[in-house]
Amino acid sequence: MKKTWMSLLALSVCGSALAAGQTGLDAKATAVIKRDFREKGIAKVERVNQDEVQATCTKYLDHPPHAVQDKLEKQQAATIKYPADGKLMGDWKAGEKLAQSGRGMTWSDKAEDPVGGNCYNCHQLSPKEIAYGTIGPSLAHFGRNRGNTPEMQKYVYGRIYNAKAFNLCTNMPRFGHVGALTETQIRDLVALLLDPESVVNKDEPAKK
Amino acid sequence: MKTSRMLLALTLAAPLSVFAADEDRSAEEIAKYREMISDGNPAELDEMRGEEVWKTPAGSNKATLEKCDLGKGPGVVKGAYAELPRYFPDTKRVQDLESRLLTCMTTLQGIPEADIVKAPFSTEKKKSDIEAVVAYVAGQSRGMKMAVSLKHPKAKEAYEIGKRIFYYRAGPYDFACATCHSENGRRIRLQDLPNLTTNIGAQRTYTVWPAYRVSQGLFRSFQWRLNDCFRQQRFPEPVYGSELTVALTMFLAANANDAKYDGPGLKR
Amino acid sequence: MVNLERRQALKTGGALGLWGLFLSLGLVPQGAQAEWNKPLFSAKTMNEALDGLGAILPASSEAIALTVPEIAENGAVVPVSVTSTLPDTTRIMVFVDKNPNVLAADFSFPAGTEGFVTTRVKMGQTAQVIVLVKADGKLYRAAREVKVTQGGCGG
Amino acid sequence: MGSPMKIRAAVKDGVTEVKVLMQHDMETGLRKDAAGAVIPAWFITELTAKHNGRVVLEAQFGTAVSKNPYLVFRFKGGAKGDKVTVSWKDNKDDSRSDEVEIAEKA
Repeated sequence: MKKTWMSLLALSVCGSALAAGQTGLDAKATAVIKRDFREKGIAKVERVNQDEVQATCTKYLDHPPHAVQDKLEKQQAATIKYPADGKLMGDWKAGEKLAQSGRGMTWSDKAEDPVGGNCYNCHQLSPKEIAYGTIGPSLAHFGRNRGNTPEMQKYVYGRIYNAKAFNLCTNMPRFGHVGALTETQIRDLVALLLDPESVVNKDEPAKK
Repeated sequence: MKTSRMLLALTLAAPLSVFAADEDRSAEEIAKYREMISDGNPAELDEMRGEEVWKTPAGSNKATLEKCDLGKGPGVVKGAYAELPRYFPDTKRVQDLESRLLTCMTTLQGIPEADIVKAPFSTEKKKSDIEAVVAYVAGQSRGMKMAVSLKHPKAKEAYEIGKRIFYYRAGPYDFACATCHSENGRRIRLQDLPNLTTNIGAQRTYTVWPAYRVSQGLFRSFQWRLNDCFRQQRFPEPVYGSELTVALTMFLAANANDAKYDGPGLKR
Repeated sequence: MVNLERRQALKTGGALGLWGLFLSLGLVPQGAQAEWNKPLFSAKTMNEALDGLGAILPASSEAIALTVPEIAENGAVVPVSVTSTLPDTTRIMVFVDKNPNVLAADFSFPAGTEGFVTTRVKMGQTAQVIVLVKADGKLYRAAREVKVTQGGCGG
Repeated sequence: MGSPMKIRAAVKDGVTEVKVLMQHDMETGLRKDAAGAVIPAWFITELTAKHNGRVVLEAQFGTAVSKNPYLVFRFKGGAKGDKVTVSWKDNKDDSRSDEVEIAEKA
């Protein structure tokens, strides 16, 4: 499943022959990206510089070779900082509030504004919420279906902290790794998914 | 690591079907809502205003835009939008509608480019003239077939660069345009996300932009659309009319070829 | 052609102040509708509005077709369409029960105009759209709930 | 003076349908600007539509009518070429009037 630019171009919807060399175009595109963005608010131009994960996923169109993937996933896993006191579940109500908020880190947000979890943008969580995205899998009844063992808590905490440790080119951001969410906030989100009292684990979906 | 992979598999195998009916129902109702508001698009008011701006002398040259060449000859507005972006020999650049309007406003009217670029988009307080002209020009291609040419090597190059920009992952959330727009049937909250890597996805989307945005009560140009996507990607701001924005527009516009242009549209 | 007419209208309007002109020529009909009904538009609840109308909550009528979306993607624009087949429909009032001021719009129909109107209203949250229709001197009602949803990406 | 409206009027089977798009902010008076100051209410309060000078619709709006208001109504009669005039006035005493000729509906 090694997809590269070359194969993408072959699949290209406009599929005509290459006008210039492959590396030439890559270099040009990168130069354009580095040149044509301007700092605005908290969004500095440095944000367009890629780290190794981003560069790898871009290069392989999110399907890197297994060896590369494994190596980088291990690297990412090593970045996960679990709470020192070992407490992984917080307040699911605070988590739900956080999950509803799509704010944070855009140039129209202020540095001091609270960052949201953005969860509903991509996932179904509470079966009662109509406005949820489908970029990520449904997480409704997540804890009800899986329990909330210490292992499960650790998995969920780690996954929110740095999803790239589990699936290198996942769409999901690395909320803890990049400092978007704090330890307390991630705990609250773990509770949202795993606490039996959480809205995620209550309520049947609405009947048609 | 093994355990996590297994858990991941479990996560993905969650009982989606239980909720599917609910999701369909909401989608159906939202579709009905959109249908109900599709008549009476306030973008028509911006088209009217844009025509006035087009015909009103401005800048140090006290000239109108009526001699502006959008690719089909000076002053020809009809059908121009359906063929943009395109390569322009006079500027030796590929230009979309907005970067081309910048050229016309600076050369014909003598308006300094910096004056336009610093506030190209409408705000609640002040409506943008260039966005109104966009509404007018785009409206003059309504019903026409999208026919963006990639024959010129520079046009083809712009397309290829645009494609690379589309897949470029960066920023604090590791997003690319492709994160949201390269799979079928996805939504962000309740908003459908078109798959812009397919002809049908690009066609459905590109042909209804520029558009009146209901949530903002303002008409929005395609450059604005890209600008706001980058904002939500947590990127810095793309320069108005830059090669970056034109290349990305070229990628999307050419992917929309052969579809009937149906804008300006009405969006959430 | 439309444009030409529009420009003409624009000129006339600018020179004379059209509303003033209409008033002075007696073109704006006098009576209940001639002046903006401030008390009714200030009503904060349906009960206050009904008090203002000197009415109790009227019975709902099958002869009123109220079309609203079940879910509104955006509360800023909620399409509302009302068709009354009640004979001699003279007035349609559109309310949103949870808005800060419940009355959104009040339409009056002279003889010859159909008891029909389509418009768009704002809704701050999920609420009932309630229409009161006056026909042959009596009030009738129709109501439907509209769910207002959240936008993506933090709005 | 307000900005131009877009009006369409078309007759079919003896009934004229009029569609009006008005350009107006319809500010509620409840919103705050970026600096936290309340944006004052500014909205269309009254509207009158006439066919060849005869009133065919009167409306009063509150602040809950959407920005750039849209209105559709129908009256009996009206012939191709007849004039339909729509006029509005807002709470700041601004006003606007536009006119179209009735077209034949396909």
